[in-house]
Amino acid sequence: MAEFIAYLIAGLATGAIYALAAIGFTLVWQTSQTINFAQGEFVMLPAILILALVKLAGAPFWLAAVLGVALFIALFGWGFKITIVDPMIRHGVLPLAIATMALAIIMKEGAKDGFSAEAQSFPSLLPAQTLSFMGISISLQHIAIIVVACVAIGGLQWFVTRTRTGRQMQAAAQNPGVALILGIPVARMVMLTFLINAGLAALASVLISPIYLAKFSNGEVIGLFAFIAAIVGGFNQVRGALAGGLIVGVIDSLAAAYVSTSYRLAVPLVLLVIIILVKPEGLFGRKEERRV
Amino acid sequence: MSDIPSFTGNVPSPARSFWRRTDGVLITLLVAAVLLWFVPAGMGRYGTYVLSLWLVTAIAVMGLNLTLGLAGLKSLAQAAFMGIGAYATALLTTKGGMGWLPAFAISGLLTFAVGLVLGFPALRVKAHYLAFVTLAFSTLIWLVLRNEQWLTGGVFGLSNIPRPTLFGMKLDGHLAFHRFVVVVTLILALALWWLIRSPWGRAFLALRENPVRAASLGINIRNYTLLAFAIGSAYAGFAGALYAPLVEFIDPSPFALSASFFLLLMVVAGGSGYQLGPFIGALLGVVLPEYLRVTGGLYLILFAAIVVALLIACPQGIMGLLERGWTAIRRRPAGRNLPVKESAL
Amino acid sequence: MKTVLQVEGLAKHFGGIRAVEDVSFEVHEGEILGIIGPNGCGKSTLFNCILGQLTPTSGRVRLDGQDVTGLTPEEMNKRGVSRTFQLLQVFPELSVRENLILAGQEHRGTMLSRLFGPRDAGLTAEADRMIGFFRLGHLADARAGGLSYGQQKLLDAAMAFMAGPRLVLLDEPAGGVNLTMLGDLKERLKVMNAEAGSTFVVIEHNMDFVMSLCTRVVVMAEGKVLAVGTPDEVRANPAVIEAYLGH
Amino acid sequence: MDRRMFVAAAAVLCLSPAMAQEKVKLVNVVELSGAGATAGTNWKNGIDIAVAEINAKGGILGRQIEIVHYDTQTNPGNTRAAVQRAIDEGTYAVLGPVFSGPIGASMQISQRAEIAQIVGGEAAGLTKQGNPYLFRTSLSQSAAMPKIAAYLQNDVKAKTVAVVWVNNDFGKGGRDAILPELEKRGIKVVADVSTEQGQADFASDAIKVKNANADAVFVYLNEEESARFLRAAKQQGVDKPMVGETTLLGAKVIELAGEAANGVKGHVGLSIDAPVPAFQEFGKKFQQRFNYASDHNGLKGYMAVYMVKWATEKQKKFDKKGLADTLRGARITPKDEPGIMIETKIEQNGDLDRESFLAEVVAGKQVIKQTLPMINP
Repeated sequence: MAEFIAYLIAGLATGAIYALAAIGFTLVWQTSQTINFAQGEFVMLPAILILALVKLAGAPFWLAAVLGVALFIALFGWGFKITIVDPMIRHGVLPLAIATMALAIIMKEGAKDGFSAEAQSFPSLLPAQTLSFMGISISLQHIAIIVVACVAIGGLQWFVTRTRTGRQMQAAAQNPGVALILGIPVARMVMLTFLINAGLAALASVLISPIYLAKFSNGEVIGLFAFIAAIVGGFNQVRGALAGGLIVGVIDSLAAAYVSTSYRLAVPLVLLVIIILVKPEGLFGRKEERRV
Repeated sequence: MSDIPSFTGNVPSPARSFWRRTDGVLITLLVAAVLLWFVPAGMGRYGTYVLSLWLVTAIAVMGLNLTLGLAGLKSLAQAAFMGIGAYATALLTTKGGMGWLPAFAISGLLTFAVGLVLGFPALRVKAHYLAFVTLAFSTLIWLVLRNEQWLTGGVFGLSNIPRPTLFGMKLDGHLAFHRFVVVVTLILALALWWLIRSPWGRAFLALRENPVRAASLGINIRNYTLLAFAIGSAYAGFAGALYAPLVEFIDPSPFALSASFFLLLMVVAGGSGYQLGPFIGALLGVVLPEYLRVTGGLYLILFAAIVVALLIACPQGIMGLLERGWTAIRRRPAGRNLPVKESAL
Repeated sequence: MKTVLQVEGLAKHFGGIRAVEDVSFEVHEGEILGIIGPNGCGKSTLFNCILGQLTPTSGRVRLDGQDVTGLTPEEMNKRGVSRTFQLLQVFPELSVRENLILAGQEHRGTMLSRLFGPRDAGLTAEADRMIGFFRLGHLADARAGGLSYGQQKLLDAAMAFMAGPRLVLLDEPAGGVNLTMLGDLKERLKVMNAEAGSTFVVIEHNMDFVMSLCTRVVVMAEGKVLAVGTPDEVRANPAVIEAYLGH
Repeated sequence: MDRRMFVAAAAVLCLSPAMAQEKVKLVNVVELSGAGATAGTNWKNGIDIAVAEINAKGGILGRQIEIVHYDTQTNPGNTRAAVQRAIDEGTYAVLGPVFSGPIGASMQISQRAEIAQIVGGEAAGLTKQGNPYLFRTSLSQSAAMPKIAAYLQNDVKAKTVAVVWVNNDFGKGGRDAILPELEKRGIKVVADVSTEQGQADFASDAIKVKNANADAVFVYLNEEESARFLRAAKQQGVDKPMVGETTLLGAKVIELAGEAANGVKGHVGLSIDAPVPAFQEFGKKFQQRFNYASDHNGLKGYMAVYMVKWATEKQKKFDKKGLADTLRGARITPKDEPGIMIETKIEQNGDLDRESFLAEVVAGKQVIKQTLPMINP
């Protein structure tokens, strides 16, 4: 039992990170039909930017963190939207999805050639301490990740459902045509989701890099899992992506424990296929009425 | 209303036959094959090898161009199918002691069959979900190739894959093997050319453009969807069956998910839906990196940036760009037999 | 008179919305049946249920007395029922002739003969006859997407006839077509009806078009059948006047 | 038409030999992107340092070295293309690659061309194929693993061991090499944990290892993954001795794992921390030039160039086949060639034999506890 709880908490911590990435993923999908194959790289890059500011510009860490995150949101929230999404969206979803694949390559190789091919340690705000009770060791960092991610997601959920701007954003996502008629600034709302996406990615990056180390190739796994989490949870719901992230994280952790470490990756993928075949709208997603 | 012709009456005016029309694609394929037969004569092993690798990759891209570009099915497993073909051929010709030709045929049949099975989700789920299913499939295949060492050699791969001997000819040398690749590529390209111009090709296109309307015209969506997917996969299998003896060594890495992404980039960069697009796409994906190899790691960024720029400027890829240019020169309407749809995933 | 199509108590609900409710009518061989009704009264949903694009919530559809409820669109088409859609549904990248060949090819030969046989599935002459009949002769090799709206509408209708169907369901064939073109279309439909003996069901908004083309009319309102009869009978029906013509 | 012109043009340009009369061309074919990018970049940087040094001192037999790096994307097909290209362009010897898969795909080509290929691979199988033109730059796993097994038995006194390995050719090769050695010594493997290359999250693996409750943990991962694993193990409260190879005890791991690296012990082949002044000096040069600490691949790349230099000066001419012949069975001492750094014996099959070390990490520093002699001195 103690063992199981240890796996569970480790899984929830990684799952929280996947959830942060998955939520941004579903947000931009909803508002602009962008399947962002560079989502993992979005989580990888902020930490690299911060370290680059520390190492190359000699900025103190806190300043670098603020600047790095701001720079990232500007470049990959606003910049991504206007330079890649806007010119391509009229060509349809596929060219855009492929452009994000290319973008992933550019980000990854850019981080490697522009900064370092080596993993870098990333300062943690919390000590790497372990709480121990009833024979279970719980990492403080893991708990912190779960708490921060849940607070951030809860805040987002509150923003979307309880504030005027949030509801406008939802309307813009669900039916841009009608939203426009109702006088909602749809373009601004869509941009807002891109900024939120970049913000969540930066948060995930700062949370996870102390444990994962900052490295150009970190995005591959995170991207894949964010993808699975978004589909498993449901493509059109914030809480779906949260649940999907946590479920996938826990399942991955338990798969490593009780299935086979060399086939560990297969378990979430099989889950993905089953969900798609049985409940394609995701565990928590809304069913979309079939149109003729 | 005397000017209304009778419906049942005969209306003469037999149209020009389809057969009489000159066909640019066919001519280009034949001329290119002849050139490629002779070009490498003075090129040395490396140049010849790159040309062969280009053609082999182009075969896999051709298959994906059929599934994606023509029938509109999004597959992220083309490299995995190539892996199945490559491993099947490698195992059959080394451990199985089989000749290359039967191994090639089996590789194609095997990938065709797997493609049929994997195509079923495509019927059940909405369009972009097929991409996710194939993404999962691709990674699962990679895991099997990596983990089942008793069969696939695992991370150490399979080495000493023999080059074929056909009709008593040993195709061991780089030039002989290259010419062999040229011939196989030509045969496969011609088969696809025929397929695309047959009623099947028209049905595939209808499937992509407007499946609802296609169904109302009696087009069997299920059969054509499965066939498009399976034939596309079989082409990946054929490519794999050539890749194994070309490199003489295989391990799981060239068949990973990122390689499937890369093949997809090539389809789009070359011009999705154009018959000659795959050759251009593979040229960009295989030959251009060789050319830029001196830039160290930077060429990947260059390649990706070219693709993004191309997609922004002309989502129909290089072929679309060429066609645009051609139209501008000739001032005649564009739109040949294999146009591109700008539609949702 | 022989009954070709029989619709019995057909209903289609979307969640709580009852788009079509208990609709019954018959289509007789050789007639042109019009279905009219205000926007959103469930006409297109009815078509989609008959032709298998949607599965009806309840009720039956019979073709020549055989139950065909829930068959797929392509199975219906194979049984000689073809249709047009409310919105344009030609294949813009194919030429006019290719569009027509596509519309007929699945009714000729086998899968294998469609792969290894002639490219036009032996349909070029047939397609050209159709092109001539709809007076699109000068456009045979043009891209369908480049045609004017009215011309595309004609092509759309022509495609429905390519397979030599016995029953054709036309969803608003006159929508957005200019007057000259409209006259053309009407005359051609009448000729086809008279010479080839095809049976038509036409959904239309344009009252004049329906009243002058159809032999019988079904009036729908709010998902239900309000009245059935000849154009004159329907015109005189007070319920119809109240619900539809009155506006 | 455009397409063919382009191919022809590309081909011609690619093939025009670099006819620099004075220079000797060396091509390095290595993983600069893809899964092997980190190892490959270290290897490349090590080579760059060696070439710069040699050129600054007048080159080899008076000829400057012209070094060219080709990326393989860690893909066997591309590696093969790059090696073929290197040979077509008249390279004097082929340096790299580092990963065993790409080596396996390309070694027949240099064999066919009778050109020496000096690689960074450690997998045991490479030198068992009877290729006389293949040379290693480090001990093979079949040489290193018996030393570790003996260490586990005699010094750590472990009866049970948990094995954590990375599922690539390096890790799998190491695992396959140590399991029989452990069995031979009566040590039981109670957990056999495979991890992914580039894996970031090691929490569940650490929990698994902890629950196995073995006397010791044998960790065979690449440097970064080692650091991540050590951190995760510390978080999960794993308190058993961690034993490993060069990739567990290196400066890079210590830097990344911080406190979690303390107490780690094992066998070290090439390490910038080893008590060999030349190694340490190389470490300083590397740090100075590239601003980070080299791993063992940096040392391997550096030595590869010096192996070429030594053999060329020995045969006193630039003969490609002769280079391989000279290297085969040679014994190179730092006295003859300071760049080789440590006495190195090259076996007939291309394997190396060298001294190596047993070390431990104490307070963030690698401390050498014992020097192990060559296997067949």
